[in-house]
Formats: sequence, C-alpha cells, structure tokens
Amino acid sequence: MEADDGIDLRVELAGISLKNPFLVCSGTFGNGREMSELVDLNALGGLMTKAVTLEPCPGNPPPRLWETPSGMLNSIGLENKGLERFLAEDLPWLSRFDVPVWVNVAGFSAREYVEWAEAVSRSGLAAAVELNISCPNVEKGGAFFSRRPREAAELVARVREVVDIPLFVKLPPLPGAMRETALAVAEAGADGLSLINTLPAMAVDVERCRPRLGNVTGGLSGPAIHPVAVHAVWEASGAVDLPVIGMGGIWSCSDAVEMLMAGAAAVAVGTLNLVDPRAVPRLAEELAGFMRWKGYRRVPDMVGLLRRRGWG
Amino acid sequence: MEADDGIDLRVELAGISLKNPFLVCSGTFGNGREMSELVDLNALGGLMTKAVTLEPCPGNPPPRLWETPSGMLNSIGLENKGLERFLAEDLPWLSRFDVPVWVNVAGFSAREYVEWAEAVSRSGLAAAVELNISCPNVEKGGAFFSRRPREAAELVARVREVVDIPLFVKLPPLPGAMRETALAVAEAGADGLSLINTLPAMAVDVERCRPRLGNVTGGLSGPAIHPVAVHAVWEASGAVDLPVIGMGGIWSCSDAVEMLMAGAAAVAVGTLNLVDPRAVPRLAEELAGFMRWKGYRRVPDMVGLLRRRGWG
Amino acid sequence: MPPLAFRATVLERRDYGCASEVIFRVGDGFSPLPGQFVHILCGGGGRIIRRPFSVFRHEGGIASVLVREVGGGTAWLRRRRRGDELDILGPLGRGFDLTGGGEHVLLAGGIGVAPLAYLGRRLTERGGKVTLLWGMEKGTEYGSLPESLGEEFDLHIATADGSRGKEGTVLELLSPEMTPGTHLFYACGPRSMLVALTERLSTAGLPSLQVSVEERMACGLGACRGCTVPAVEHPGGYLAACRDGPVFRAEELDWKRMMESI
Amino acid sequence: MPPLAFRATVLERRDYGCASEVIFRVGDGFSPLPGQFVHILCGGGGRIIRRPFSVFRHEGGIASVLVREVGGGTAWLRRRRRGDELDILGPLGRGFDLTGGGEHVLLAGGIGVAPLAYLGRRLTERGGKVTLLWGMEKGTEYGSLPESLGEEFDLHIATADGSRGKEGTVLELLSPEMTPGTHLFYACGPRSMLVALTERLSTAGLPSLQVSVEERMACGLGACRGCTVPAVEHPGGYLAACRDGPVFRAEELDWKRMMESI
Ligand SMILES: Cc1cc2nc3c(=O)[nH]c(=O)nc-3n(C[C@H](O)[C@H](O)[C@H](O)COP(=O)(O)OP(=O)(O)OC[C@H]3O[C@@H](n4cnc5c(N)ncnc54)[C@H](O)[C@@H]3O)c2cc1C
Ligand SMILES: Cc1cc2nc3c(=O)[nH]c(=O)nc-3n(C[C@H](O)[C@H](O)[C@H](O)COP(=O)(O)OP(=O)(O)OC[C@H]3O[C@@H](n4cnc5c(N)ncnc54)[C@H](O)[C@@H]3O)c2cc1C
Ligand SMILES: Cc1cc2nc3c(=O)[nH]c(=O)nc-3n(C[C@H](O)[C@H](O)[C@H](O)COP(=O)(O)O)c2cc1C
Ligand SMILES: Cc1cc2nc3c(=O)[nH]c(=O)nc-3n(C[C@H](O)[C@H](O)[C@H](O)COP(=O)(O)O)c2cc1C
Ligand code: FES
Ligand code: FES
Repeated sequence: MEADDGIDLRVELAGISLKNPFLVCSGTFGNGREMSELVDLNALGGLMTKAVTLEPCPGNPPPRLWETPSGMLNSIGLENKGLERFLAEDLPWLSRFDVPVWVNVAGFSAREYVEWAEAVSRSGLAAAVELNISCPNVEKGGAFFSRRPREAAELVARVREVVDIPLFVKLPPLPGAMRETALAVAEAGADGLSLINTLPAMAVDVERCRPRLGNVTGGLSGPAIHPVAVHAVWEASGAVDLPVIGMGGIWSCSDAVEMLMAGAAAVAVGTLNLVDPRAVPRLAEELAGFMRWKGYRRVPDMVGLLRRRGWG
Repeated sequence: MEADDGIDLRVELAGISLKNPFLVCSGTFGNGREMSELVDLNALGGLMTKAVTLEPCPGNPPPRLWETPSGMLNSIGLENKGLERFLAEDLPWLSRFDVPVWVNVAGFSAREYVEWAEAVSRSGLAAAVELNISCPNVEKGGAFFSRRPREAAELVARVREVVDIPLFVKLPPLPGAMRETALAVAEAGADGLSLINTLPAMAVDVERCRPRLGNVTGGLSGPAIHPVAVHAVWEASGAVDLPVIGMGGIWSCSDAVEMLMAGAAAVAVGTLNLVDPRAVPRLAEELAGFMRWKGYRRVPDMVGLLRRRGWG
Repeated sequence: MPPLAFRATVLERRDYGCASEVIFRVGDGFSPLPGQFVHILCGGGGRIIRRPFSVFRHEGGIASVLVREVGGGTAWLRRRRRGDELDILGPLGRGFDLTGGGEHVLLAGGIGVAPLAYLGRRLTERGGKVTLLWGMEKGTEYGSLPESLGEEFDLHIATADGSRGKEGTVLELLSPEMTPGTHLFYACGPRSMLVALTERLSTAGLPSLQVSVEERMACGLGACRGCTVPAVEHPGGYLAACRDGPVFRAEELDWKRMMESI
Repeated sequence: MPPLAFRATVLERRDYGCASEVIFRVGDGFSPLPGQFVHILCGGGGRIIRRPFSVFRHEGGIASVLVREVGGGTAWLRRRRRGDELDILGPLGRGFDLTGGGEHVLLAGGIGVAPLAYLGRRLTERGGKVTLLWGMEKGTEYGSLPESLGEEFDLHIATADGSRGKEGTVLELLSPEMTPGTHLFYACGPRSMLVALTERLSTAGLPSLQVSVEERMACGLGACRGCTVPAVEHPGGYLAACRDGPVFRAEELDWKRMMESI
C-alpha cells in the first residue's frame, strides 16, 4: 500500500509482511466470517483468530458482557468449536484472503498448548502462532503461566520446538514484572510479543447483590486500559529486541501512534471492532494522513521514536 | 452517625472507629488543610495523608497530570516536606479534628520505611500507618517490594516490630499474584490492606513525539480502574481475614457498595476529591439512603455479602 | 439482507411517557424484518458500546425505534432532536418467522411492545388476525401510546397495579381459547415473563411460540460471543442472541438454564 | 475569600470566532480578583477532571469566561445555552497584585487576553493608565472581540501572519519607552511567549513583571501538587500554579527550568 505521495504503510513483523500496521485482536473479530459482511478482510494488516482450544469449549455462563466507564468487561471464556473444526473450516476459509493470520492458541495444560501449536504450524495456513498465556477468563487458561516468568519461558521453549512459523507470546500487563517476563520469554525463543491482554476485573449489581458477569470476574478492555497498554509496550520494547504488537484500547489513529512511538512494531485493534467493524481500514487511512502531515514516510520511522529522541 | 431510622454508618477497622466507611485516599486530599476550606474534615470517615518520606522530596518534573478516557495519569512523585515538618506541622494540625489519620509512609529503602514508621507511631497522633509499597512514580518507591511477595513480607515484618498502631499495607493490583501477596503480607503481621494504588501507565503527545508526563510514566486512577480495583478487593478479601480498604475509581455511592459487597470493610475516595472536595459527606449521605431503601441497617451487613450469598 | 453501517438523520421525536419514538430517515437498502434490531451509538464519553433497539416502525424511507429510558445511553437517544445524526448498524439478527397461519397472539412486557407492534403491522398486512396483549407497571406509564396502538390493533392491557385493564402480568390476558393448536404466539419482554409463558404453554405448546430475547450485546454481529443464551441443541452450549436471534423458536432455548439467570 | 462550590445558570453566550464568552449568574459571595480562575466541570462521559478558566468579566451578579475551543471540554463549554447549568468551583488561586502605581502594560498571547481584559478593567477603575497588547495568529481569529476590546482599551494587535496590526508576536508591540522603570508589566500567554518576555526585560526588569501561567490542573486547590511550576526559592522545588499562582511575580519562577518544558 504505497501511495503516490510516497507514504508507505507496510510493515514487516518477524518476517511476515503486512499491508499496514493494523491487525485485529484475538476474540474481537470472530474468525472473520461475521465481520466480512461489513469489511473487506483484505484491508486488514493481519488477523488474530479467536482463541482456539484443543477440544470444543462452551465458554462461560452468561451474562458475559458489562460496560464500565470507557471500558468493557467480558468473560467469554474461550468459547470455540475446537481445533478440529477450526482447522477444517475456519482456517481454510481465512486463507482465501490476502491477510496473514495469527492463530491464537489457548490451552488448559502445557501439553495442550504444545500439541495444538504444532497442529497449527503443520496446517501451513497460519502466518504465526499467538500463544495466549494471559486469558483472565479461565481458571487455568494460561494466566498461571504469565505470572511466573520461569514457567512462561519453559512453555515457550517447548512450543518453540514444534512450530516452524513465528511464535508470538501474548502477555497481560505485569506491573513491575514486565521487563523480566519479556526477557525470559525472549530468551526462550519467542519471535514477538503481543501486549496486552485484558486486565482482570469485576463489577457488581449492587441492587441485586450479584456479579454483573455469570463467571463473576472478567477482563477489562477498551479506552480505559489504553494508558496501561502503552506503558506495557514501552517497558517490554525497552527490555527486548523483539517486535511488539501493541494492543489495548486503541480507539483512534493517535492511540495507535502512541503505541508505535512507545516501541510497538505494529498495533492491533480490539474492542473497537465490536463498535465499528470497519475501524481498521479507517484508521489505516487516518494514519497515512497523519504521516503525510508530519512528514513520516514509513511506519518504522515512528517505531520506538520516543527512545530514539532520548526519552526514557 | 446513627440516624433516627436506625441506619448506622459506623465501621470499625482493626480497632479504629470510623463515623462512616468513607476515607480519603492518600495524595488526593493534601494533608487536609487546602480541602478544609470547602469540607468539614470531621465529616470524613478517615483521612490518609499524602505520602511522606524521611527527607523532603521535590517530586517529579512537570507536567505531572494528564487526563485519559475516564481516568487520570499522575506522576507527582512523592513531593513532600519530609518527616520532620510533617510531624511538627501537619500531623498536630490534623489531630485537632475528630477524624482518624492513616499516615502514608513511603521510602527509598527498607531502613527508611522502618525509621519513618516508627516515628509516626511514636508521635501518638496517627491512628494507623499505611505502608505505601506500591507507588509507581518513583524508581525505588516501593514498587519493588510489592512485586515480590517475599520481600514485601520481610519489610512488613520489620515495620510491624516498631509500630504500636495498626499497620495497613497498600498494594497495587497484582494480576494473578494478589492472593499470594495478600497472604504473605498478612502472615508478616499486617493489620489491614489498602487496595489499590494507581496502575503504571503512560501517554504520548504524538504530534510532538514526547511523553505527556515529565516523568515519562505515571499512575492511572479514576473510574477507568474501578473494575480492576473491585477485582483486587474480591481476590484479597477472599484470601485473607484482614480488613481491606477498597479504593480505585469510586465515583458514586454504588461504586462504593460494589467494593463493600466484594469484601472491603471500608472504602476510600481518591481522584474524585480533586473534582469534588465534598464527595465524602455527599456519598455518606447517599449510602445511608441506599441502605434505608434496601433494608441494610449496618455497613457490615453489606461487607463481603457476595461471598455470603454464595458467589465466588 | 446484509447489515448496513450508516448515519441517519433524526426527523421527529414523539414522547410517550417513559419512552420516546425516535424517527429517522433510512435508505432504500434498509429493509428490516420484524424482530430485527438496529445497533446505535448512543453518545460518546464513557459509553463505548452500541445499544440495540428493535425496529418499531418502517415504511417508505422512514424508520423508528421506541426507546425506554433506563440509563445513560437511552437517555441520550431519546433526547435527540430533528436534524441530529445517528450512527447505526443494521438491521441485525434473525427476525420473526411470519409464515405460520392461524390466529396471532402477541404478548408484550413493557418496552417489549416495540418489535411486536412492528410484527403486528406486518402480520396484519398479510391478512392475519392479530391480538396484541401488553403488560405494564401502571396505566399511565407509556403516555398515549396505548391509545395510538389501540387504533391499529385489537389491544388488551394488563397493569401490575391494576390502574388500567386487567390487574397482573400480560399472562392474565391469555384467554382459554388461545391454545397452541389454533394460535401462534410471539412474545417479547422480561426474562421472567418469557419463562412464565413457556411454563404456561408447557412443552407441547412450545412449537407455537417465538420469543425475542434481550441480552447485553457488543458487536451485534455474532463475532464476540458476548450475548449468548443457553441452547437446547448443544447441551451446555449457547446461541448468539444477536445473530441466531434475537428471535428464537421457544424449542431452541434451554429454559431451565434460561431461568437460572433471571 | 475562600472558594465557593456552586451551580450557575448560563445567561448568554457571545461567539467571537474561535472563542465564545459564556456568561453566567453568580451570587453575592462571588468576588474574584483579576487573574483568579473558576474550575468548571465540562460534561460527563470520559472527561473526569474540571477545566480552569480565568474570569473574563464580573459585575453585579454576572460573571463570564472567554473559552477558546481546543478539545472536548472547551467544545462542550462553549456550546452551553441560556438556561443550562454549570458546576463551578471558585474563584481560585492568587490573582494579580493591583497595588503598583505607574503605567500598566498588559501583554496577551491568544486566549491569554481573558484574564488581562478583566485586569485592565479593574486597573482602569482604579485610575491607572492601561495599554493592552494582544498577539494572535491571524486578524480574524477572534471575530469581533478586538473591536469590542478596542472600545474599552488602548489596544494594539500583532498577528503572526501580518493580517492585522504588526506582524510577529505580541513582543513586537513593546515600544522602547515601555521600560521596567516607568511601566508595570502583566502577561498571560503561551509558555514560550512568557520566556521570551523575561529575556526581553532581562533580570533587572523581572520585578516589574507579573505573569499568569497555564498548567494542567486537577484539584485547583493546592492539594494534589499536579500543577507545579519550578520555583526560585526552593532550588529544585516547585510552586503550585493553582494556589501559589496562577499569577506569579516573574522573580518567583525559575525561568531556566520553565524553558525546559516548552
Ligand atoms: C435485541 C434487543 C432489542 C432491544 N430493543 C429495545 C427497544 O426497542 N427499546 C428499548 O427501549 N430498549 C430495547 N432494548 C434494550 C436496550 O438495548 C437497553 O435498554 C439499552 O441498551 C440500555 O442502555 P443504557 O445506556 O440506557 O443503559 P445502561 O446504563 O447501559 O444500563 C441500564 C440498565 O439496562 C440494562 N441493559 C443494558 N444494556 C442492555 C441490553 N443490551 N439489553 C438488555 N438490558 C440492558 C442494564 O443491565 C442496566 O440494568 C433491546 C435490547 C436488545 C438486546
Ligand atoms: C489558570 C488557567 C486559566 C485558564 N484560562 C483560560 C481561559 O480563560 N480561556 C480558555 O479558553 N482557556 C483557559 N485555560 C486553558 C483551559 O483550561 C484549557 O484549554 C482546557 O482545560 C482544555 O480542555 P479541553 O477538554 O478542551 O482540552 P483537552 O482535550 O483536555 O486538551 C486539549 C489541549 O489543551 C491542553 N490543555 C488541557 N488542559 C489544559 C490546562 N489546564 N491548561 C493548559 N492547557 C491545557 C492539552 O495539553 C491539549 O493539548 C486556562 C488554563 C489555566 C491553567
Ligand atoms: C470480547 C473479547 C474477547 C476476547 N477474546 C480473546 C481471546 O480469545 N484470546 C486472546 O488472546 N485475547 C482475547 N481478548 C483480548 C483482546 O485480544 C485484546 O488483547 C484486549 O481486548 C485489549 O485490546 P482492546 O482494549 O483494544 O480490546 C478478547 C477481548 C474481548 C473484548
Ligand atoms: C494525584 C494523586 C496522588 C497520589 N499520591 C499518592 C501517595 O502519595 N501515596 C499513595 O499511597 N497513593 C497515592 N495515590 C494513589 C491514591 O491514593 C489511590 O490509591 C488511587 O488514586 C486509586 O484511587 P482513585 O482511583 O479513587 O483515585 C495518589 C493518587 C493521585 C491521583
Ligand atoms: S453481541 Fe457479539 S456475538 Fe452477539
Ligand atoms: S491542581 Fe492540584 S495542586 Fe494545583
């Protein structure tokens, strides 16, 4: 997508070429099918699938959504049709489009993660694996791994052995432990990081004295968490030399540029897709306008610019 | 504050009697003086002082504030006049009012924390010490302690030895590690927990490519973080049998009741004080109305009610 | 038809007590089925998610929603004035199946009357015999809307406080001759009302009942799986209210689990 | 006087190009000094912090602010209409010291004209000789406000694009006879303008200069320490713009550090 005026939106992430730096976050775009009625999937920089588990998973009891100030709680709980149908139905369908697919892999045990990631890699239809070790919505859905740098690194190393495609690791914000975890995961062989997953959160219906979510707790996303996400990107990108995909509350072009300047090599739009399925093409266009105005020609010109300008 | 209709707002926290369950958070009420022009300090359930350090501290370079969606970033950085002047000027002034004072103690080393806490306890003018081991705004301002349960516990144990008044420990949300840390701190002798401090966060001026805060990073507070705070209270109160003071984005009476039902024994209003210095008396009145309407007679009737009703 | 994403200009607002009809212009491509909904951005600020509203009226380039104020989003929407713009996604979801013959009994609880009024109009156009039963808290709640709907339909009202029509819920208005054998039932209202109705009709009667359910929604497109309701077909599994519904045949839903989240 | 927390009814709005004067009713207890500000809640939603605005006008139960639209809060405020209510805290801060004699030179950059116009009125009332120098981007920026202020003051204008008055910044309007010995200076505008002014007056001239600074604020009361500016007195230390200021004697501030955060 190189425009006449020399603005080049393309980025390369761990060897994967993207038309523009905007991916769509796991779980906020289905597996593309529903959204394709409203948006051309070919216009996406990349697509991260909904979490898929080895076995089909019914997900959490409703209600699963609650809106909070500038944010949203969800407790979907990994509802999905399981690996088999995903590989047979969704992934082939997605591969018809000219868009790289990150398959979001979740598991209830290390063995599941490994088995599953291997199958995805073998399918030949995925551009990358996104290892979801930070889902706040299932007891053992990986949150366990992300809070312990050592365990996280061990899992990453095992998965690394069985996949032939780039391996991204998705982390939650870890106040104070971001650098340490990023380093451990990088050393274990990750090719990139996805930051951030939702924050563990909760809301209560005080009139009825019951949780707003059927699963009691859930994950907070949306503009409310954007400053936390920018900070996580800043910390991780300062600690390791891996491409970071920044996500969390991106609602505008300048939200995305914040992430890039803080060190993200690309960004992903999440909750905003649920409000505006066409957000990515719109933001990509706005980004080109911003670059034209400010005189940036290529996306990497902006990546990590804060540090290059001497901040931090 | 027992009204005619039998509504009783009083609570007891680690042996300290409060007129109502609303305290004011550290750093959001100065040391009471400025606010006293607009609000009667005697109407507060309790007052948590601004962080005080052993030596005077100029704080971080401006700008120190930035507004984010439903939230606020600050990087005040522990600006204060130091222990000596605090003990000579502020604490005696505060003790003229009929309101229990939690002195927020911050340090740059374990030794400082201990020395300082001891002096506060000896002054005889403080109701409790609030050990701030979670300030995101200073390199070594305690964030180091809060991210390591063991180190946190050691510090708490040392401080516990030298103070004769109740000791509250203030923690940040620790996704996945809340229970563990709460347990460690409780075993080390804490009398209560303050949850939560601000979240590490950051914002960027993309037009000028520079951080919005002079200190680059800061702490996120306000309604945006409320669901994260409720979750932290829920986790900690489920893990330990200590009174928890819930804080984080309380903006209405029902925000406060969420905290109580999730397990907080009392709550503290923070950023809202900066918008409405009279928030506490107003919310206390609204709480009495809520209790009247729903048939709760005493605050403890609501505390932890979610779990008592079988949730979680 | 696939959903559209469009901006619509408000033409008029009619206030009916606790609710307002917000009338806006739509393009030719917009042709909603009864029971389908539109997903509307209701102001900015701290509200980030769209709000779903059933189509209440549609004819000749004009459509409307009937909005009952329950929170910030609905307060914002019902205060729109002529000339204001709305950001809309829709029509979305699966509407009512209109193909069944016989007599049609429409049961509305409160604001649930919105999709049923639109359904009633379409059924009447097709020559069906329509009875609209409507339960509300008190007789004055919806201003002059009962009069207005009374001119279009064979309308019967029940009120919780007995201030108008029968005292009790809308179920009190079901007469003995309204049986699953001869009548088709369409219902929209609070979860508790739908559960009570399924109990009243009993298992044998479920095939004659279609219900429109209200779940909190985010995407409205079936993508996020946030709006699920318990399904019979996949034991322990769920259907998406926004895409598989909001209208379901009563047999599709697991009413035991439906009851749990009242 | 201690600050008040009150609700004020909007009486009128006057539009002046990029800015609007929002006029509201105040009680008897409200008596702001020139340079003091009011802290206004500007809409709900995602905006949680008040916005500070200098008092632009105050007489007989009526006050106003002059609002330049730069973001969501100011956009909200300048669209208020007659009858709307404002939630206000104020007057806050330390105003200008009016006790000095001599000739008064008021230097405004852009919207910085708001507190200076109010100051000018008070100085004139006290019999002072006031010259108002005002720099702006282009001549049409503030609509008819220059005409309006020109009727009240000896007004001189500079524009960056030269479309009105002198080309350049407000500093171009300083004439050689305006010297610290004979004149008192009062300034409000962008940080860069204030710095340039202190350089122009040089250290010896600083005692004759009072500046009103703009810092982002939260409490406006001196409690949060969020709005600090570098102080001379405590090396490395800070003063609170909201309480110790927003008006400072130029000597009180550390201009070297002030420059760093341009
Ligand atoms: C398919 C469908 C069709 C609907 N049609 C109409 C209609 O025609 N007219 C109408 O007035 N309302 C309708 N609703 C309900 C309407 O969407 C909600 O009242 C609205 O979203 C509330 O927004 P709020 O910002 O005013 O309230 P909030 O402040 O968000 O919430 C206020 C209360 O409303 C409840 N609520 C919030 N969102 C929903 C939701 N999506 N569904 C159910 N309850 C909710 C909350 O639990 C809360 O108790 C429909 C809902 C669905 C799912
Ligand atoms: C003592 C004082 C007096 C002021 N008097 C006036 C006045 O009389 N008329 C007037 O129009 N404006 C005045 N301002 C500036 C005014 O407060 C800001 O323009 C306003 O807060 C911006 O709010 P917003 O929501 O529109 O913009 P935002 O969306 O919050 O921000 C838009 C831009 O304005 C800047 N900004 C935000 N808040 C402030 C602030 N408190 N101070 C300076 N810049 C800010 C931001 O950096 C950003 O670049 C004054 C500021 C101070 C501190
Ligand atoms: C409804 C919903 C479902 C999600 N499902 C997943 C998931 O399956 N796997 C995953 O790694 N992250 C999931 N996430 C997290 C997002 O991918 C993203 O990390 C997070 O929402 C932050 O971005 P946002 O604020 O832009 O939404 C989900 C988020 C939402 C809102
Ligand atoms: C301006 C500001 C200054 C603060 N200073 C301190 C402090 O000195 N010590 C401390 O423990 N917490 C401090 N905090 C954190 C608050 O006490 C509180 O934990 C946090 O803001 C969450 O509550 P809120 O969302 O209601 O503001 C500060 C918060 C703000 C906004
Ligand atoms: S609202 Fe997203 S699947 Fe229904
Ligand atoms: S704004 Fe709080 S101290 Fe000035």
